[in-house]
Amino acid sequence: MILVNYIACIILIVLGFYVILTKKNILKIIIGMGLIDYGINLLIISIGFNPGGTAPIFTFTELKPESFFVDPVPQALTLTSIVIGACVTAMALSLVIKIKEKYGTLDADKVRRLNG
Amino acid sequence: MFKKLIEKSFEKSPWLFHLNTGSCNGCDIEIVSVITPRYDAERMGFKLTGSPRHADIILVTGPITSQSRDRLIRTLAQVPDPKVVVSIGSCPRSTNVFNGSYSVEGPLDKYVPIDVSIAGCPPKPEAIIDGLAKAIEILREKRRAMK
Amino acid sequence: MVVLKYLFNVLVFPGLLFSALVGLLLSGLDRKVVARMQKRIGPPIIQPIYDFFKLLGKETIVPRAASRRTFLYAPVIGLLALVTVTLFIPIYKYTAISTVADIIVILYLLTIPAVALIMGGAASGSPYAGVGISREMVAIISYELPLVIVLLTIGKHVGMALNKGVITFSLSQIVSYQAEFGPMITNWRLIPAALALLLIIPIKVGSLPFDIAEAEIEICEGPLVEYSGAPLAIFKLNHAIKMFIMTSLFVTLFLSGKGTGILILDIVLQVLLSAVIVVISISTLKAITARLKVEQVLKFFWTYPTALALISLILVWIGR
Amino acid sequence: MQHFPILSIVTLFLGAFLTVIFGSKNETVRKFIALVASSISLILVLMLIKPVMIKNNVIQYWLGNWRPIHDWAIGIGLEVDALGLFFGIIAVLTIFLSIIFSFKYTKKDSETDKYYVLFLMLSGAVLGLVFTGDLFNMFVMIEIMTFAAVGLTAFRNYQEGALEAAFKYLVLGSIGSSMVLAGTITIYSQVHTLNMAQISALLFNNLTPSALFAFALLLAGFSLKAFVVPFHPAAPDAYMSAPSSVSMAFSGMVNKAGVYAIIRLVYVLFHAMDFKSVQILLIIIGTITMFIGVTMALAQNDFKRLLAFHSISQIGYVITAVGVSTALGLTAGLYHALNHTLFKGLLFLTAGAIFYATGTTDLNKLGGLARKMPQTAAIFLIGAFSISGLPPFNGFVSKWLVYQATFQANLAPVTIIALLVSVMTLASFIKVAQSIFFGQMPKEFENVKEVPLSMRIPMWIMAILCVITGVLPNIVTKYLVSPAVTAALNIGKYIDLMMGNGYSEKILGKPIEIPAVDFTLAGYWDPIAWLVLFALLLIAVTIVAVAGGFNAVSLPTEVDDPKYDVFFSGEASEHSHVKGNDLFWGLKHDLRHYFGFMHDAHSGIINDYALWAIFTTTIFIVYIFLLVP
Repeated sequence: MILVNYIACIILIVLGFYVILTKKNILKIIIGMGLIDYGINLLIISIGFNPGGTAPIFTFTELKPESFFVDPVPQALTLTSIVIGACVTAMALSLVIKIKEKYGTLDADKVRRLNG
Repeated sequence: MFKKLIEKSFEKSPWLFHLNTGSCNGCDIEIVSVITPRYDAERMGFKLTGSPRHADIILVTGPITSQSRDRLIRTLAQVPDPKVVVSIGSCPRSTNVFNGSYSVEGPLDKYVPIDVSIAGCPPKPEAIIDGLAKAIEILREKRRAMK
Repeated sequence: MVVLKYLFNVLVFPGLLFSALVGLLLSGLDRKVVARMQKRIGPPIIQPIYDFFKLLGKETIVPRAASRRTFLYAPVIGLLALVTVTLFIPIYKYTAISTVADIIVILYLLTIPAVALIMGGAASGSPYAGVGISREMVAIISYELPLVIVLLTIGKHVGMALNKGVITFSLSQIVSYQAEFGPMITNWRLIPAALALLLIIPIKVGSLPFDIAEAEIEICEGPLVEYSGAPLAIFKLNHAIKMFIMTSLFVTLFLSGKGTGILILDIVLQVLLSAVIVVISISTLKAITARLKVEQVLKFFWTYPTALALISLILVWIGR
Repeated sequence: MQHFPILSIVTLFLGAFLTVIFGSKNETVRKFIALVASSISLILVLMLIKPVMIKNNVIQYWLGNWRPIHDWAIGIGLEVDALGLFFGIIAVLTIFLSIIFSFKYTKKDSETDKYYVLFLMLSGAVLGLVFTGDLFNMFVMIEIMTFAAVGLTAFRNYQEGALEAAFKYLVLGSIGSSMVLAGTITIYSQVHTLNMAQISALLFNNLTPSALFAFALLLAGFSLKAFVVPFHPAAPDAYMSAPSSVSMAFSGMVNKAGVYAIIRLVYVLFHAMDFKSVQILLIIIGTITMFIGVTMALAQNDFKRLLAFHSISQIGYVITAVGVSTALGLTAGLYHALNHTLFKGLLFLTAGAIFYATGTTDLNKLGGLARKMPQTAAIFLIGAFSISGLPPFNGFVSKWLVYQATFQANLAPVTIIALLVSVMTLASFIKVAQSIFFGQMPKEFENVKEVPLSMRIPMWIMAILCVITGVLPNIVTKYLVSPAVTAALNIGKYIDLMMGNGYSEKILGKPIEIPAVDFTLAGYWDPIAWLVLFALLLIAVTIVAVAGGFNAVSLPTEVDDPKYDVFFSGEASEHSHVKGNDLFWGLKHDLRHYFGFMHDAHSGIINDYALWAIFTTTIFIVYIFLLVP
């Protein structure tokens, strides 16, 4: 069952790379970056999965020896990763607005004054 | 401490700079022939240099045409002391056959005092070498006067 | 006491006085041999000494567009580096200063005079000097590749023999190797390297076929166009000392050996052999060929001498 | 002493937040906060030298006091060993000098409080990355670093191409960070811990395929942060459009952080240096980076873009030296990293000074500034001579160690390419010297003045440091470089701290001893004798000058006398300055196909750059899967 998650992650990441490589519109490139981030977040979550475990939220009274949890560490990592993904997208969008203002186009082939 | 040696070396290694002010190239070929194996001025230390800054003796050929007049003055000013001006051929002496032409600005001594003037149109290489020998004497005098 | 020895070394024996004198004599010999090849009598052997002192007596003009300090100090820095290099080159068994790593130090110290010439030319602010600089730099890039390969080959060859395969960079070890096994030139593997070095000497010294930087007629002596008087004299002296250094380096790398044991005879032998190398590599090439174009120099040096040097590197590598 | 690492990081971040609160209104408060924050962290890190470098124990600090429970690390730990501290010192030094330089440098810019916030965030992130002992914490610090760097690149958005450079940096940076994240997570799935010491202990010679996959991803991600060649196109754009004090920090800290991460990954985490194939991989990458970096630099027309390509090629030197995994190789690599920060920072500051004084860094517009800005010209010459490795300066020693290391490891072609690259570096800096400082001055720069003192102080400090590290190689190596090399090569102490004493003894065996870099090894006759020699010769030449009847040097008088004009074969000397792309015609003509291809390869399109990045990552993965086990 967990295998489905891994396959979904791989598809998301490969799709993200495909979008970054081929799409000429820089907005779509940002979406591609977002796709890669979500793929990896899904990967992090599915790594920490113990079959049959419950959510790792408990108070000290409920902590019994036989209670069996999903690994909490990757979930903490995912939180940071989602936050970082959101900020990267926000920054990228602000840059795209300024690029549209200055270059007048969103086509990656035209936004190439620095080359050589 | 090298004073005597420096003075002697002025006599032994005069460097030439050839300045063509519109000559018919008769004298220029003669100057070059002075450095060929037959007359070999290099055995006395003569050497043609590329820049006036390196030169001691300036060989001026040709009647001073209007185009080359201020270039002549500027280049002569850029030669470091002690320097000797040698005019080759009769054009710099008296603008030769080109006298009275609209574009000729008269003999060389209107612009700069000539130290040695070698006559002939063109002068024979032996005459040029003899003139250069006298130029070396003047160069040595100027060097002694300069110190 | 040690300072006195250094003082003597720096100022007199392998340093300033000796190398300047021998360098000037060698360039005088070079001009004489070229003249003789052109059936001319040619200037006396001590002509460069006269040139040097005459230039000392001339007035030094600093052009308005020049940045003064660099313009005046550039020749002196070049001279300093050159004299330092002379201390490292062993004359048969005697070396003023021998460290573990002579070859690469020499390689780098020999770039300083070229950089000093470039800095001097740049500081003079003349467009001729600008073009001269760009040609000088192209020349440096072109001869650095084969020179490095030759030096590494010799280091590897001696290293394999003496200290168990690890490369040696020290010239004194190379001389002691040749004292044991005879001059390096006799070893067939290293003959291509010797040929390559023979081709590199003229461009390193800046003599005719490759003197694209100081072309008298095309760009009026390149970087030296604005120099006159004492700085020009020091640059001409650098030129002469470089000729002595390169030839004596060739002699040390390929022709040295046990030597006669007495220092004076060793020195005479070294100078004579250097004179022979000057005649072979610099004078004949100067008398036969005309000046190359700029891109031909790079194309020439990155093909023939590099190929020769690589051949001997590969031979040495698979040699043992 | 236990708390110094975390304090130095926190002061920088605190400085950033305080600037936002107090600094937005007036200038002096903002500068004061920035200065205080950077000097505190400087002092704290320098005080760490004695315990870590000399007595070489490793400082450990658990954030939030989450101590490991029955020796399984759960909290985030900072582990400062000699290697981390070495790069920490480099970073802190660059931060301090860059902030002093930026006081006057950003006077003409608006919104400078945003500048100081971003810069302090960048410096805090780099310090955090260098001191952290936790892999995921390293990812977060890399992310903050990239974030601040993108913000700073786009700081002067009116400049040509700044926004475009920032966007490309962001896209490539986020691809790199995702790879690092994926790598971290794959390791976590393998060993279920994030503490680097524990990972290296558990991963010791049981490298499963997923660990190898993680190794490839991490290597690709970190080399993207270090701007190694296949990943490098974002760097020149970013360095060019960022303000010079920031691009000095970029080339001093940011790509050094990437190099630190690679060294930590390859030497400490995966002990990958025992595999010959990983060494060859690093050496190949390093050599390609070296060569392409310098050949691209030769063809540039902008001073800062030229410097950016040089940073890439010098990082190639460092990576090649690190790839030669002998003790001498690593010493050469680390020493060159230190020297690179010094002379590259110096050169970027001179670029900033020129931009401040003339408003442009285009090689085809400048000329003859040495007379108007003598100190900047002198500083530039020191930087140029040290980067091209001329003896008395620091470039010579470290490049010389690189040649010796590579050639003793039987890598003759690498040494030959390295020496050729060194000559080409000299060529490009001669080109810059001729087109900016010497030659004739265009009319519009008549009233150019020297930069103010507060900009010249950091430049002079760096120039003096350049000379010191060049003339005293044995002291620098004994106190700074050798402890870092010991920390990288024998990592027993780093693991013991976490896994209890004696643990590493069982698995790693005896530590490797490090050769002391003395003078003969550093290719030097001892430097004091150099100075004596140069002094003697100077005296000798002056004696000859005075006694030899030299006549006085005739200097140009004010009157318009043609005697002092430049010789134009008689013409009146009009302005004709040989500059920028007029130079090296011969070289460019011979290699025109290569230069043409390189120019088109850097097409400026973000998709191509991303294609290179992903393509090289796949090559890394395939290479490591095929060759390493």
